Amino acid sequence: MFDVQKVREDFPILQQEIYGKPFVYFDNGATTQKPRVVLDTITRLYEIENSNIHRGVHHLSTVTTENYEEARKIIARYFHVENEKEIVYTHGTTDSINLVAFSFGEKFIHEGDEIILTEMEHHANIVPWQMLCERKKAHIKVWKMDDTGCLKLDDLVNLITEKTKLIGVTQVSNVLGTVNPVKEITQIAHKHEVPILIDGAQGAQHVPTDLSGIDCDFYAFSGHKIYGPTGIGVLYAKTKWLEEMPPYQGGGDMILSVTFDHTEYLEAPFKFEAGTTNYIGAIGLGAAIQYLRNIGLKEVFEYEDQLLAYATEKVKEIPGLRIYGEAPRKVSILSFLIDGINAYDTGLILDKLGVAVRTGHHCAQPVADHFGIAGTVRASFSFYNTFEEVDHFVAGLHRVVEMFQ
Amino acid sequence: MFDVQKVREDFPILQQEIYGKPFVYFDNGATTQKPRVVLDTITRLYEIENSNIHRGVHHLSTVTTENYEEARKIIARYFHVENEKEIVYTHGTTDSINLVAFSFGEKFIHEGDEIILTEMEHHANIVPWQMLCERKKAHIKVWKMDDTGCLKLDDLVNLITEKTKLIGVTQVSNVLGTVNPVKEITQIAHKHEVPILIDGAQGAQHVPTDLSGIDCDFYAFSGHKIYGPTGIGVLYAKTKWLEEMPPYQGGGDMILSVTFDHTEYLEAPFKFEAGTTNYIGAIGLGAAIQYLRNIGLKEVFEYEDQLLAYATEKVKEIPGLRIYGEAPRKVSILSFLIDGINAYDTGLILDKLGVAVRTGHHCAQPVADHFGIAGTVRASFSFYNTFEEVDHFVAGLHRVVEMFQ
Amino acid sequence: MTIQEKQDEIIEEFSIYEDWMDKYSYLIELGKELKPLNPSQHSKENLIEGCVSRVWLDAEMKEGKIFFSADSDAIITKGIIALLIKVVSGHTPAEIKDADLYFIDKIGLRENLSPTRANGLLAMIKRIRLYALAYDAKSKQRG
Amino acid sequence: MTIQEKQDEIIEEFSIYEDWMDKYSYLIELGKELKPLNPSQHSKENLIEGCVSRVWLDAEMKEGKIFFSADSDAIITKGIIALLIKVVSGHTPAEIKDADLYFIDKIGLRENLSPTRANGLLAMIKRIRLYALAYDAKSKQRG
Ligand SMILES: Cc1ncc(COP(=O)(O)O)c(C=O)c1O
Ligand SMILES: Cc1ncc(COP(=O)(O)O)c(C=O)c1O
Repeated sequence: MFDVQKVREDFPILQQEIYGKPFVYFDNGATTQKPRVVLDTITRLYEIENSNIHRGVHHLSTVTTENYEEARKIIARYFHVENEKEIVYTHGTTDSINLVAFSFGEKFIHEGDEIILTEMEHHANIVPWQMLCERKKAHIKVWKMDDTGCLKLDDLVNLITEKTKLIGVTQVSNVLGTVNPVKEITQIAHKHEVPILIDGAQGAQHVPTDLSGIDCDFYAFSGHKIYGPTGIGVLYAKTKWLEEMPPYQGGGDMILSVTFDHTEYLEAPFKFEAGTTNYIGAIGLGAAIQYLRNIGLKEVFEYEDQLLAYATEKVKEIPGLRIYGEAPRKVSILSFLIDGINAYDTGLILDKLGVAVRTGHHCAQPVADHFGIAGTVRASFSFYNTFEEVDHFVAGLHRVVEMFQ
Repeated sequence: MFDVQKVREDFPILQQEIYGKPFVYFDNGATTQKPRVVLDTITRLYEIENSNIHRGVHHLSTVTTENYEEARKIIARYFHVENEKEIVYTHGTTDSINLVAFSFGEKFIHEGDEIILTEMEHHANIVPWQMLCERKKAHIKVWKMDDTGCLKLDDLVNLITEKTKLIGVTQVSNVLGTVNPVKEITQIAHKHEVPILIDGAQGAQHVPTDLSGIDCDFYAFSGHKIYGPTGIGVLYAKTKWLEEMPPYQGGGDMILSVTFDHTEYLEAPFKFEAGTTNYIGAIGLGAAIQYLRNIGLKEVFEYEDQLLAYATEKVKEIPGLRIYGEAPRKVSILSFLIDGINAYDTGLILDKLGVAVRTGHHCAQPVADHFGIAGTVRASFSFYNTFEEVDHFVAGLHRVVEMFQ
Repeated sequence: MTIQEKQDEIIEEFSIYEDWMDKYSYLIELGKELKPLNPSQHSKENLIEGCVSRVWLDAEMKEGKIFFSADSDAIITKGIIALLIKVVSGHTPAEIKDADLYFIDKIGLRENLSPTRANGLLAMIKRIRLYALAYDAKSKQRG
Repeated sequence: MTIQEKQDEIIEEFSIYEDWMDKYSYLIELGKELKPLNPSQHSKENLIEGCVSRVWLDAEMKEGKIFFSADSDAIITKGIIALLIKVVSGHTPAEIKDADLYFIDKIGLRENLSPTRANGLLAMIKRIRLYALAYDAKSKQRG
């Protein structure tokens, strides 16, 4: 059985009051809190083992490098990736996608080519492609969603042409919570011989993700959203792409030899890890993922589903509240607006009641545009949240309604 | 008076034994150790305050954002930069230079243009320019150094042509320790209306750096080399460049509005800080720099000079030892080889004696090529090192000589 | 009343609210009462784009004094705006441009001015000062 | 002796060294004694580029057995190489390709095999296995 009270003890930040009220953290979509084991790992590294990785002849350098590579294996295993060389450390989802947009784009995208993106992408999976398209005179085609926040596979088939060079799809919408059928989408993409990039920023921590089963070409996620440190992220990419793509950044530790005339690069993943990486962050991320496995993925994900179902039921009590995102399969993200009450106002009052939510367009403006709104209030839950916290939040919403009427 | 024993208490990692020998950390050029206040800051942030920055309506988001912006001011002040909006957070020196190579390069470098780099650059200030030059069909011209590891200003004047679009110079050579006269070099560059980028990775932590006095266009450094966390770095750039340069990465938090047709960017520095930045790292870096100021920059730098002078004197006792880098102005970096003994072998034995040094080309292969060697042994000192440690290291070198003869 | 006196009055007013909720209820009242802009004033030029809430600000010069009117799509922001306008409206450019607007901090709303909030308030204060500077320069030119 | 027996012998040999320095002195001896390659063997094909030290490896097939010769520019690496060659040389491709080279770990030199060391040793072991695989395939083809 999943014991939330026990789990909460692992998260020091949750045991506090904000404005004298118990702190309720429902902004997990923006970033997650860190279990003590991650903090302890970081502290231990800095207090005992810190040393720059790779090429060191000395003891600590070897120890740190081994921890760094071990973390890569932990990450690979979590995502069912057999060859850990397909795990490239980056600084986050945004960095991962920019890497692909540049390195894949430089080599494979040409004038007149098309890239298909869904209407529910986060800006991180839009803007890099816009920048690339501008450089290369290529185009973005938008795969629209319906008003429940779902994509139709048939629509994708109709969008793919001979010029389609890449499909970008978010695994989970950060506004609507929709879980997209990435495996089926990948099959369609591959039937048309188009590679696919999946933005896993909101998926990695909430749904079981078997990358070898999905068979996608690229997968990006952020450490800080999966209970790890800031400044670290991952790009998974198939070996064939890593081999063919030119490097993204140049610098130390990614080269075999440098003269001013000619430079030879190391093999992947190192070719894409220029300079001193965030090696402490990487090892911390490994610890976070190990923690998640230890408490049990199935238990965690099921519990989060229950939280969402409960919260969804409860907020429906609020007069005039509309939920955005009604897909049959969702993760624990709940976006809504209360009739006549601005999202920012709602968020401000909830904050004063100790409840942290996010308001606005959540860096996915096309989603807001789809619904003709400026943004939403978003409560996003994690396994360390409780049903009582949901009650507290719903009571807060009642209070909001009172105050503004 | 500078009290090294007191200072050492701030660095937990130094109080340990390696292979039963007191740990002597002379690999500061690769990365520096962190004072307890930095670890405490990171722990406090994660335990009490962690929340994603910018745009949050809730309390912790505001607190974290304010800390993040406050750190920017601390950094600006350290480098005598008046407008903290000229401080862009990146992930390290390598990232900073790649940013400039891309964003400045995209706009201002064209076919046939020339970039001048010194022969003593780190790969981080070579490879990004090679990659750019390949894309743009531009060229790199090399500003050679002499055998003591010094640059001659006259040589630069002779290299500059009408096609010169940028000069890249390291503030301090990471192999030779040379402190370059960056202010004079900048004056020459500007006389010819050429912008200049200074790689401060080895300078920021060892020499007083007044960027408004130097008047350079770009300055890059890494947090982890100046007693801060990994995965954070800084690019200083003059406002005029930040305004004119296109963004480097696309994503959230750097945009004003996004539609699939058109995206508008925020102003600098945010335009260059796409996605969730390493905000914990940034605040940690602020704490590190504040720590350095608190113990006293003048004291620190003078003490490091004394360490270097002492070590230089002492290693000359070793028969057959040759020092690489004999510039009149050096920081506490000491590169050498012992006749007939391979650098790696030297490093291995020192390691077993508890002394951590680095061996190899130190990611600056052209420097090794200049001297016709494969690499050097490099001992690099920081203010928390002691004269006794230098003695221990020199005794180790004697031992090395014995073993290999 | 001077700008300072008006601020002190507001601080006095707010001192009776011990509870956040009361304070915010009052701000909501103020927000609701704020005289609406006429449609032409909801123009692009008057818009201050914040990320989470939007603010419109218009200014008019009458007999050497500036009169502001403003709006926002968020009511609490509107409440704060109402206070701001009350404080600065009807003063000369010279008075406004150098005014120290300390009351927001004193009544515990500082965080609403955090650059991080992107609610347009900070930008609005900047624009109020810009208006004052511009009118001040203009009047000096004439004079 | 089998590959296993040779390894056990080396482990036995090293067990007398308690001190790192003695162990390394012995490796240095072994390194110095390693038969030098002839100049033509110092070829680009035989070079295994490590970042901090370089290794050359050559192999020859004689009467169904592989004989290795090798060199490095770092003596301690050379000493380890001497041990490696002693263990695997003179065995059949089939024996070599599946051999578990546990002795390096057992004598406390594991860290020298860390991928992070970039001293060429790990790549050398890989290449030894590749030679064995290649010769094995060849002999099967013939047979
Ligand atoms: C002179 C110089 N430039 C650039 C770098 C690269 O720094 P980082 O690896 O932190 O990006 C280094 C670090 O080794 C350096 O010494
Ligand atoms: C779906 C999605 N993609 C990408 C991102 C960007 O992640 P990061 O800011 O960590 O780079 C986010 C985070 O907000 C997200 O929710």
